[in-house]
Amino acid sequence: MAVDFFNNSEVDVSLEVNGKSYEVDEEGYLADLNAWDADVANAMAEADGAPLEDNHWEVINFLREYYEEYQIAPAVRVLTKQIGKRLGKEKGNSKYLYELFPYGPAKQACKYAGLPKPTGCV
Amino acid sequence: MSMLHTVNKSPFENSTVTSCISMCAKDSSILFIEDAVISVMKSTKFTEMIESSLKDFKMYALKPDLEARGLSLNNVIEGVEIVGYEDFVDLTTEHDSVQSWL
Amino acid sequence: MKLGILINEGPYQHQASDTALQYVKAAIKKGHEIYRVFFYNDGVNNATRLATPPQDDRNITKEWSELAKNHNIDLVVCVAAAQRRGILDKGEAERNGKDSDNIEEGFRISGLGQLVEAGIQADRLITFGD
Amino acid sequence: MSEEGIVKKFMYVNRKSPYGTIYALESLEVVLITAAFDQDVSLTFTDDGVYQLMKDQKTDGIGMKNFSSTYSALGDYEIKKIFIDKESLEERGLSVSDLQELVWEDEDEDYAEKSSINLVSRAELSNIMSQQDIVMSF
Repeated sequence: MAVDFFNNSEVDVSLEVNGKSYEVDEEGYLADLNAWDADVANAMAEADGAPLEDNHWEVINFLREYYEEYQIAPAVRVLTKQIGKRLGKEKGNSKYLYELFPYGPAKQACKYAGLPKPTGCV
Repeated sequence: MSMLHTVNKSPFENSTVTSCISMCAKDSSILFIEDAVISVMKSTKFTEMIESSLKDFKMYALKPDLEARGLSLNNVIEGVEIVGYEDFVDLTTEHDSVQSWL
Repeated sequence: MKLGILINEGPYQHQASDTALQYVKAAIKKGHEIYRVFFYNDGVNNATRLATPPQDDRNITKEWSELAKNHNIDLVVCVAAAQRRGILDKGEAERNGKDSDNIEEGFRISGLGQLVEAGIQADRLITFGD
Repeated sequence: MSEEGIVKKFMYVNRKSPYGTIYALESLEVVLITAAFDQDVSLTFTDDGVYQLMKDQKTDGIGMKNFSSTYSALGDYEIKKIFIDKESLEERGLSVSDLQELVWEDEDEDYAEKSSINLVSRAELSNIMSQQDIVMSF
Protein backbone atom coordinates (compact mmCIF):
# COMPACT_ATOMS: atom_id res chain seq x y z
CA MET A 1 0.00 0.00 0.00
CA ALA A 2 1.06 3.56 -0.50
CA VAL A 3 2.78 5.34 2.35
CA ASP A 4 2.83 9.06 1.83
CA PHE A 5 5.59 11.06 3.39
CA PHE A 6 3.63 13.44 5.54
CA ASN A 7 0.39 11.59 5.63
CA ASN A 8 -0.73 11.63 9.26
CA SER A 9 -4.25 10.48 8.65
CA GLU A 10 -3.41 6.78 8.46
CA VAL A 11 -3.57 4.76 11.65
CA ASP A 12 -1.81 1.38 11.99
CA VAL A 13 0.01 1.77 8.70
CA SER A 14 1.90 -1.13 7.29
CA LEU A 15 4.06 -1.83 4.30
CA GLU A 16 3.54 -4.98 2.21
CA VAL A 17 6.72 -6.49 0.78
CA ASN A 18 6.79 -9.91 -0.91
CA GLY A 19 3.63 -10.88 0.88
CA LYS A 20 5.06 -9.91 4.26
CA SER A 21 3.69 -7.02 6.30
CA TYR A 22 6.01 -4.52 8.04
CA GLU A 23 4.81 -2.08 10.67
CA VAL A 24 5.67 1.53 9.89
CA ASP A 25 4.76 4.75 11.66
CA GLU A 26 2.65 7.64 10.38
CA GLU A 27 5.56 8.99 8.38
CA GLY A 28 6.52 5.65 6.91
CA TYR A 29 9.52 4.88 9.14
CA LEU A 30 10.05 1.23 9.92
CA ALA A 31 9.00 0.34 13.49
CA ASP A 32 11.52 -2.48 13.87
CA LEU A 33 14.86 -1.36 12.45
CA ASN A 34 16.18 -4.95 12.51
CA ALA A 35 13.51 -5.96 10.00
CA TRP A 36 15.08 -3.80 7.28
CA ASP A 37 16.32 -5.28 4.04
CA ALA A 38 16.83 -4.02 0.49
CA ASP A 39 13.36 -5.10 -0.58
CA VAL A 40 11.85 -2.94 2.17
CA ALA A 41 13.80 0.07 0.94
CA ASN A 42 12.69 -0.56 -2.66
CA ALA A 43 9.07 -0.92 -1.59
CA MET A 44 9.21 2.35 0.39
CA ALA A 45 10.65 4.22 -2.57
CA GLU A 46 8.14 2.75 -5.00
CA ALA A 47 5.33 3.72 -2.67
CA ASP A 48 6.72 7.27 -2.77
CA GLY A 49 6.64 7.11 -6.56
CA ALA A 50 10.39 7.18 -7.27
CA PRO A 51 12.05 3.74 -7.51
CA LEU A 52 15.61 3.46 -6.22
CA GLU A 53 18.52 3.47 -8.64
CA ASP A 54 22.24 2.89 -8.15
CA ASN A 55 22.82 6.54 -7.22
CA HIS A 56 20.30 6.25 -4.41
CA TRP A 57 21.83 3.02 -3.19
CA GLU A 58 25.28 4.60 -2.94
CA VAL A 59 23.89 7.04 -0.41
CA ILE A 60 21.69 4.51 1.39
CA ASN A 61 24.58 2.08 1.76
CA PHE A 62 26.81 4.87 3.03
CA LEU A 63 24.18 5.84 5.64
CA ARG A 64 23.88 2.27 6.87
CA GLU A 65 27.65 1.93 7.15
CA TYR A 66 27.91 5.26 8.97
CA TYR A 67 25.20 4.31 11.42
CA GLU A 68 26.77 0.90 12.01
CA GLU A 69 30.11 2.54 12.79
CA TYR A 70 29.05 5.62 14.80
CA GLN A 71 25.52 4.82 16.07
CA ILE A 72 24.14 8.08 14.69
CA ALA A 73 22.80 9.29 11.38
CA PRO A 74 25.20 11.93 10.05
CA ALA A 75 24.09 15.56 9.90
CA VAL A 76 23.45 16.73 6.33
CA ARG A 77 26.73 18.63 6.26
CA VAL A 78 28.67 15.60 7.41
CA LEU A 79 26.84 13.45 4.89
CA THR A 80 27.73 15.86 2.10
CA LYS A 81 31.39 15.96 3.06
CA GLN A 82 31.73 12.20 3.46
CA ILE A 83 29.89 11.47 0.20
CA GLY A 84 32.30 13.89 -1.48
CA LYS A 85 35.24 12.01 0.00
CA ARG A 86 33.98 8.54 -0.91
CA LEU A 87 32.09 9.03 -4.16
CA GLY A 88 33.79 12.09 -5.59
CA LYS A 89 33.42 15.85 -5.24
CA GLU A 90 30.71 16.06 -7.92
CA LYS A 91 28.40 14.11 -5.61
CA GLY A 92 29.44 15.79 -2.37
CA ASN A 93 27.04 18.70 -2.51
CA SER A 94 23.54 19.28 -1.28
CA LYS A 95 22.19 19.99 -4.78
CA TYR A 96 23.05 16.46 -5.86
CA LEU A 97 21.68 14.91 -2.67
CA TYR A 98 18.43 16.88 -2.78
CA GLU A 99 17.91 15.88 -6.41
CA LEU A 100 18.20 12.25 -5.35
CA PHE A 101 16.08 12.72 -2.25
CA PRO A 102 13.75 15.68 -2.80
CA TYR A 103 12.21 15.39 0.69
CA GLY A 104 15.66 15.96 2.17
CA PRO A 105 18.51 13.47 2.48
CA ALA A 106 18.27 13.42 6.29
CA LYS A 107 14.61 12.43 6.30
CA GLN A 108 14.00 10.49 3.16
CA ALA A 109 17.29 8.64 2.72
CA CYS A 110 17.38 7.70 6.43
CA LYS A 111 13.89 6.30 6.09
CA TYR A 112 14.83 4.11 3.13
CA ALA A 113 18.06 3.10 4.89
CA GLY A 114 16.18 1.88 7.94
CA LEU A 115 17.80 4.39 10.32
CA PRO A 116 15.96 5.86 13.32
CA LYS A 117 13.63 8.74 12.56
CA PRO A 118 15.42 12.08 13.11
CA THR A 119 13.90 13.82 16.14
CA GLY A 120 13.92 17.14 14.30
CA CYS A 121 16.43 18.58 16.70
CA VAL A 122 17.79 21.59 14.84
CA MET B 1 37.99 37.01 31.52
CA SER B 2 36.29 36.56 34.87
CA MET B 3 33.99 33.63 35.46
CA LEU B 4 31.31 32.96 38.03
CA HIS B 5 31.23 29.36 39.15
CA THR B 6 28.11 28.08 40.87
CA VAL B 7 28.13 24.85 42.87
CA ASN B 8 25.09 23.11 44.32
CA LYS B 9 26.42 19.91 45.94
CA SER B 10 27.44 19.28 49.52
CA PRO B 11 31.18 18.59 49.69
CA PHE B 12 30.29 15.59 51.87
CA GLU B 13 28.28 14.13 48.99
CA ASN B 14 30.77 14.28 46.11
CA SER B 15 33.88 15.99 44.78
CA THR B 16 32.17 18.80 42.86
CA VAL B 17 33.23 21.54 45.28
CA THR B 18 36.85 20.38 45.26
CA SER B 19 36.88 20.02 41.46
CA CYS B 20 35.43 23.49 41.08
CA ILE B 21 38.06 25.00 43.39
CA SER B 22 40.87 23.17 41.61
CA MET B 23 39.77 24.54 38.23
CA CYS B 24 38.84 28.06 39.24
CA ALA B 25 41.04 30.75 37.69
CA LYS B 26 42.45 33.56 39.86
CA ASP B 27 40.04 36.39 39.06
CA SER B 28 36.94 34.20 39.21
CA SER B 29 34.32 33.79 41.93
CA ILE B 30 32.40 30.89 43.42
CA LEU B 31 28.76 31.06 44.50
CA PHE B 32 27.52 28.25 46.73
CA ILE B 33 23.82 27.48 46.31
CA GLU B 34 21.39 24.72 47.35
CA ASP B 35 23.22 21.88 49.22
CA ALA B 36 26.62 23.43 48.50
CA VAL B 37 26.06 26.12 51.16
CA ILE B 38 27.18 23.46 53.64
CA SER B 39 30.71 24.07 52.31
CA VAL B 40 31.03 27.51 53.87
CA MET B 41 30.27 26.62 57.48
CA LYS B 42 32.89 26.91 60.22
CA SER B 43 34.42 23.87 61.93
CA THR B 44 33.77 21.25 59.25
CA LYS B 45 36.48 19.17 57.61
CA PHE B 46 36.25 21.47 54.58
CA THR B 47 36.60 24.76 56.48
CA GLU B 48 40.36 24.91 56.02
CA MET B 49 40.12 24.29 52.28
CA ILE B 50 37.57 27.08 51.89
CA GLU B 51 39.58 29.49 54.06
CA SER B 52 42.76 28.95 52.10
CA SER B 53 40.91 29.31 48.76
CA LEU B 54 39.53 32.66 49.89
CA LYS B 55 43.01 34.08 49.26
CA ASP B 56 42.65 33.26 45.57
CA PHE B 57 39.03 34.04 44.77
CA LYS B 58 35.88 35.59 46.12
CA MET B 59 33.24 33.31 47.54
CA TYR B 60 29.54 33.84 48.05
CA ALA B 61 26.77 31.79 49.65
CA LEU B 62 23.05 32.10 49.00
CA LYS B 63 21.27 33.28 52.16
CA PRO B 64 17.86 31.66 51.48
CA ASP B 65 19.58 28.27 51.10
CA LEU B 66 21.54 28.72 54.36
CA GLU B 67 18.39 29.75 56.22
CA ALA B 68 16.29 26.95 54.75
CA ARG B 69 18.78 24.42 56.11
CA GLY B 70 18.89 25.97 59.58
CA LEU B 71 22.51 27.03 59.10
CA SER B 72 23.35 30.04 61.24
CA LEU B 73 24.67 33.01 59.31
CA ASN B 74 27.00 33.64 62.26
CA ASN B 75 28.71 30.33 61.58
CA VAL B 76 29.59 31.17 57.99
CA ILE B 77 33.35 31.35 57.41
CA GLU B 78 34.59 34.94 57.56
CA GLY B 79 35.28 36.38 54.15
CA VAL B 80 32.44 34.48 52.47
CA GLU B 81 29.82 37.00 51.42
CA ILE B 82 26.17 36.15 52.13
CA VAL B 83 23.92 37.12 49.21
CA GLY B 84 20.30 36.93 47.99
CA TYR B 85 18.80 36.02 44.61
CA GLU B 86 19.12 39.58 43.30
CA ASP B 87 22.82 39.54 44.16
CA PHE B 88 23.02 36.19 42.37
CA VAL B 89 21.68 37.97 39.27
CA ASP B 90 24.24 40.78 39.70
CA LEU B 91 27.05 38.26 40.05
CA THR B 92 26.10 36.60 36.76
CA THR B 93 26.04 39.90 34.91
CA GLU B 94 29.20 41.28 36.53
CA HIS B 95 31.29 38.29 35.47
CA ASP B 96 32.01 37.58 31.80
CA SER B 97 30.58 34.07 31.88
CA VAL B 98 28.99 31.53 34.18
CA GLN B 99 29.80 27.90 34.76
CA SER B 100 27.32 25.85 36.76
CA TRP B 101 29.02 22.79 38.19
CA LEU B 102 26.43 20.04 38.12
CA MET C 1 21.11 42.19 29.87
CA LYS C 2 19.66 39.28 27.91
CA LEU C 3 19.76 36.11 30.00
CA GLY C 4 19.34 32.53 28.79
CA ILE C 5 18.34 29.87 31.30
CA LEU C 6 18.90 26.11 31.03
CA ILE C 7 17.05 23.77 33.40
CA ASN C 8 18.27 20.18 33.48
CA GLU C 9 16.22 18.65 36.28
CA GLY C 10 12.55 18.00 36.82
CA PRO C 11 10.46 19.57 39.55
CA TYR C 12 10.31 18.31 43.16
CA GLN C 13 13.14 15.74 43.04
CA HIS C 14 15.76 18.49 42.97
CA GLN C 15 15.79 22.14 43.93
CA ALA C 16 17.05 23.16 40.50
CA SER C 17 13.75 24.35 39.01
CA ASP C 18 12.87 26.23 42.23
CA THR C 19 16.22 28.01 42.28
CA ALA C 20 15.80 28.87 38.60
CA LEU C 21 12.33 30.32 39.29
CA GLN C 22 13.66 32.52 42.11
CA TYR C 23 16.57 33.58 39.93
CA VAL C 24 14.33 34.47 36.99
CA LYS C 25 11.95 36.45 39.23
CA ALA C 26 14.89 38.40 40.68
CA ALA C 27 16.31 39.02 37.20
CA ILE C 28 12.97 40.37 35.93
CA LYS C 29 12.72 42.60 39.01
CA LYS C 30 16.15 44.00 38.20
CA GLY C 31 15.03 44.83 34.66
CA HIS C 32 16.84 42.09 32.75
CA GLU C 33 15.34 40.36 29.75
CA ILE C 34 14.86 36.58 29.93
CA TYR C 35 15.69 35.60 26.37
CA ARG C 36 14.55 31.99 26.80
CA VAL C 37 14.15 29.25 29.39
CA PHE C 38 15.19 25.92 27.89
CA PHE C 39 14.23 22.62 29.51
CA TYR C 40 16.55 19.67 28.88
CA ASN C 41 17.31 16.26 30.41
CA ASP C 42 14.69 15.51 33.09
CA GLY C 43 13.99 19.26 33.06
CA VAL C 44 11.36 18.53 30.41
CA ASN C 45 9.20 17.10 33.23
CA ASN C 46 8.59 20.66 34.41
CA ALA C 47 6.23 21.04 31.47
CA THR C 48 3.53 18.47 32.25
CA ARG C 49 0.15 19.94 33.08
CA LEU C 50 -0.93 16.54 34.49
CA ALA C 51 1.09 16.91 37.70
CA THR C 52 -1.13 17.42 40.73
CA PRO C 53 1.01 18.29 43.74
CA PRO C 54 -0.69 18.51 47.17
CA GLN C 55 -2.61 21.74 47.74
CA ASP C 56 -0.20 22.93 50.41
CA ASP C 57 2.81 22.43 48.11
CA ARG C 58 3.98 24.76 45.36
CA ASN C 59 2.93 24.02 41.78
CA ILE C 60 6.14 24.62 39.87
CA THR C 61 4.67 24.00 36.42
CA LYS C 62 1.90 26.54 37.05
CA GLU C 63 4.41 29.05 38.40
CA TRP C 64 6.50 28.81 35.22
CA SER C 65 3.40 29.05 33.08
CA GLU C 66 2.12 32.15 34.88
CA LEU C 67 5.52 33.83 34.95
CA ALA C 68 5.80 33.20 31.21
CA LYS C 69 2.36 34.66 30.58
CA ASN C 70 2.92 37.77 32.69
CA HIS C 71 6.36 38.55 31.37
CA ASN C 72 6.19 37.08 27.90
CA ILE C 73 8.93 34.49 28.47
CA ASP C 74 9.75 31.83 25.88
CA LEU C 75 9.62 28.43 27.62
CA VAL C 76 11.09 25.79 25.30
CA VAL C 77 11.11 22.04 25.92
CA CYS C 78 13.66 19.91 24.03
CA VAL C 79 11.84 17.61 21.62
CA ALA C 80 14.30 14.71 21.82
CA ALA C 81 14.44 14.73 25.63
CA ALA C 82 10.66 15.19 25.79
CA GLN C 83 9.94 12.26 23.46
CA ARG C 84 12.02 9.96 25.65
CA ARG C 85 10.08 11.02 28.72
CA GLY C 86 6.57 11.27 27.34
CA ILE C 87 6.12 15.03 27.27
CA LEU C 88 4.06 15.87 24.18
CA ASP C 89 2.17 18.72 22.63
CA LYS C 90 -0.74 18.14 20.30
CA GLY C 91 1.38 18.03 17.15
CA GLU C 92 3.96 15.69 18.64
CA ALA C 93 1.24 13.39 19.97
CA GLU C 94 -0.28 13.14 16.50
CA ARG C 95 3.06 12.77 14.76
CA ASN C 96 3.98 9.88 17.05
CA GLY C 97 0.58 8.23 17.14
CA LYS C 98 -0.04 8.82 20.87
CA ASP C 99 -3.53 9.18 22.32
CA SER C 100 -3.03 12.45 24.17
CA ASP C 101 -0.76 15.38 24.87
CA ASN C 102 0.22 16.75 28.27
CA ILE C 103 2.03 20.03 27.84
CA GLU C 104 1.13 23.01 30.04
CA GLU C 105 0.09 26.28 28.47
CA GLY C 106 3.00 28.62 27.86
CA PHE C 107 5.51 25.86 27.11
CA ARG C 108 6.43 24.89 23.56
CA ILE C 109 8.31 21.89 22.21
CA SER C 110 11.19 22.57 19.87
CA GLY C 111 14.68 21.41 18.98
CA LEU C 112 18.00 21.59 20.78
CA GLY C 113 18.94 24.26 18.30
CA GLN C 114 16.87 26.63 20.43
CA LEU C 115 19.32 26.08 23.30
CA VAL C 116 22.31 26.76 21.09
CA GLU C 117 20.58 29.84 19.70
CA ALA C 118 19.91 31.07 23.26
CA GLY C 119 23.61 30.62 23.98
CA ILE C 120 24.48 32.65 20.91
CA GLN C 121 21.92 35.43 21.37
CA ALA C 122 21.86 35.90 25.15
CA ASP C 123 24.59 37.75 27.04
CA ARG C 124 24.81 34.99 29.65
CA LEU C 125 23.59 31.40 29.83
CA ILE C 126 22.95 30.11 33.36
CA THR C 127 22.36 26.41 34.02
CA PHE C 128 20.33 24.90 36.84
CA GLY C 129 20.45 21.17 37.42
CA ASP C 130 21.68 18.40 39.63
CA MET D 1 23.18 27.90 10.08
CA SER D 2 25.17 30.47 12.05
CA GLU D 3 23.20 33.27 13.67
CA GLU D 4 24.16 36.35 11.65
CA GLY D 5 27.74 35.15 11.73
CA ILE D 6 28.12 35.25 15.52
CA VAL D 7 30.61 32.61 16.61
CA LYS D 8 30.91 31.95 20.32
CA LYS D 9 33.15 29.62 22.23
CA PHE D 10 31.05 26.77 23.62
CA MET D 11 32.64 24.33 26.02
CA TYR D 12 30.91 21.19 27.21
CA VAL D 13 32.26 19.81 30.47
CA ASN D 14 31.59 16.11 30.99
CA ARG D 15 32.02 14.98 34.59
CA LYS D 16 29.91 11.85 34.88
CA SER D 17 30.53 8.27 33.87
CA PRO D 18 28.27 6.91 31.11
CA TYR D 19 25.13 4.74 31.52
CA GLY D 20 24.59 5.35 35.27
CA THR D 21 22.78 8.52 34.25
CA ILE D 22 21.76 9.93 30.88
CA TYR D 23 23.96 13.04 31.12
CA ALA D 24 26.80 11.70 28.94
CA LEU D 25 24.45 10.73 26.11
CA GLU D 26 22.34 13.87 26.19
CA SER D 27 25.48 16.01 26.43
CA LEU D 28 26.72 14.40 23.22
CA GLU D 29 23.41 15.25 21.55
CA VAL D 30 23.79 18.96 22.37
CA VAL D 31 27.39 18.91 21.22
CA LEU D 32 26.45 17.58 17.77
CA ILE D 33 23.72 20.21 17.37
CA THR D 34 26.06 23.01 18.45
CA ALA D 35 28.52 21.97 15.78
CA ALA D 36 25.75 22.31 13.19
CA PHE D 37 25.47 25.99 14.20
CA ASP D 38 29.08 26.64 13.16
CA GLN D 39 30.17 27.52 16.68
CA ASP D 40 33.62 27.10 18.21
CA VAL D 41 33.01 23.88 20.16
CA SER D 42 35.32 22.17 22.63
CA LEU D 43 34.79 19.27 25.00
CA THR D 44 36.32 18.64 28.39
CA PHE D 45 36.38 15.27 30.11
CA THR D 46 37.15 15.50 33.80
CA ASP D 47 36.38 13.64 37.04
CA ASP D 48 34.31 10.52 36.20
CA GLY D 49 33.66 12.01 32.75
CA VAL D 50 36.94 10.43 31.57
CA TYR D 51 35.17 7.05 31.70
CA GLN D 52 32.95 8.17 28.81
CA LEU D 53 35.89 7.67 26.46
CA MET D 54 36.96 4.21 27.66
CA LYS D 55 37.78 1.72 24.90
CA ASP D 56 35.91 -1.56 24.57
CA GLN D 57 32.60 -0.56 26.09
CA LYS D 58 30.11 -3.43 25.79
CA THR D 59 26.55 -2.70 26.77
CA ASP D 60 24.73 -5.87 25.68
CA GLY D 61 24.54 -7.06 29.26
CA ILE D 62 22.78 -3.91 30.53
CA GLY D 63 20.38 -3.67 27.61
CA MET D 64 21.37 -0.08 26.75
CA LYS D 65 22.58 1.38 23.48
CA ASN D 66 26.37 1.65 23.27
CA PHE D 67 26.97 5.23 22.19
CA SER D 68 30.74 5.25 22.78
CA SER D 69 31.42 4.92 19.06
CA THR D 70 29.61 8.21 18.45
CA TYR D 71 32.58 10.09 19.98
CA SER D 72 34.61 8.97 16.96
CA ALA D 73 32.22 10.93 14.75
CA LEU D 74 33.09 14.24 16.47
CA GLY D 75 35.89 14.85 13.98
CA ASP D 76 33.37 14.65 11.11
CA TYR D 77 31.46 17.43 12.90
CA GLU D 78 34.58 19.62 12.90
CA ILE D 79 35.02 19.20 16.65
CA LYS D 80 38.78 19.04 17.03
CA LYS D 81 39.34 20.26 20.57
CA ILE D 82 38.95 17.51 23.14
CA PHE D 83 40.54 18.29 26.51
CA ILE D 84 41.21 15.48 28.95
CA ASP D 85 42.09 16.23 32.54
CA LYS D 86 45.38 14.45 33.22
CA GLU D 87 44.88 14.46 36.98
CA SER D 88 41.44 12.85 36.72
CA LEU D 89 42.96 10.05 34.63
CA GLU D 90 45.81 9.53 37.10
CA GLU D 91 43.51 9.56 40.13
CA ARG D 92 41.61 6.69 38.52
CA GLY D 93 44.68 4.67 37.58
CA LEU D 94 44.08 5.32 33.88
CA SER D 95 46.24 6.59 31.08
CA VAL D 96 45.38 8.00 27.70
CA SER D 97 46.00 4.56 26.14
CA ASP D 98 42.88 3.30 27.96
CA LEU D 99 40.80 5.79 25.98
CA GLN D 100 39.54 5.82 22.41
CA GLU D 101 41.65 7.65 19.89
CA LEU D 102 39.74 10.61 18.53
CA VAL D 103 40.81 12.15 15.26
CA TRP D 104 39.67 14.60 12.63
CA GLU D 105 40.43 14.56 8.92
CA ASP D 106 42.23 17.48 7.39
CA GLU D 107 40.58 17.97 4.03
CA ASP D 108 43.40 20.27 2.91
CA GLU D 109 45.98 17.56 3.48
CA ASP D 110 44.25 14.77 1.58
CA TYR D 111 42.10 13.83 4.58
CA ALA D 112 45.11 13.18 6.82
CA GLU D 113 43.98 12.07 10.27
CA LYS D 114 45.03 14.31 13.13
CA SER D 115 44.48 13.71 16.84
CA SER D 116 41.79 15.77 18.57
CA ILE D 117 42.90 14.80 22.07
CA ASN D 118 44.73 17.23 24.30
CA LEU D 119 45.93 15.93 27.64
CA VAL D 120 45.95 18.94 29.99
CA SER D 121 46.58 19.77 33.64
CA ARG D 122 43.91 21.34 35.84
CA ALA D 123 45.79 24.62 35.76
CA GLU D 124 45.69 24.61 31.95
CA LEU D 125 42.02 23.60 31.96
CA SER D 126 41.18 26.41 34.32
CA ASN D 127 42.82 28.82 31.93
CA ILE D 128 41.01 27.40 28.86
CA MET D 129 37.64 27.38 30.67
CA SER D 130 37.89 30.99 31.69
CA GLN D 131 38.26 31.98 28.03
CA GLN D 132 34.93 30.44 27.02
CA ASP D 133 31.72 32.36 26.31
CA ILE D 134 29.40 29.51 27.22
CA VAL D 135 30.21 26.59 29.49
CA MET D 136 27.70 23.79 29.94
CA SER D 137 28.43 21.08 32.43
CA PHE D 138 26.75 17.69 32.22
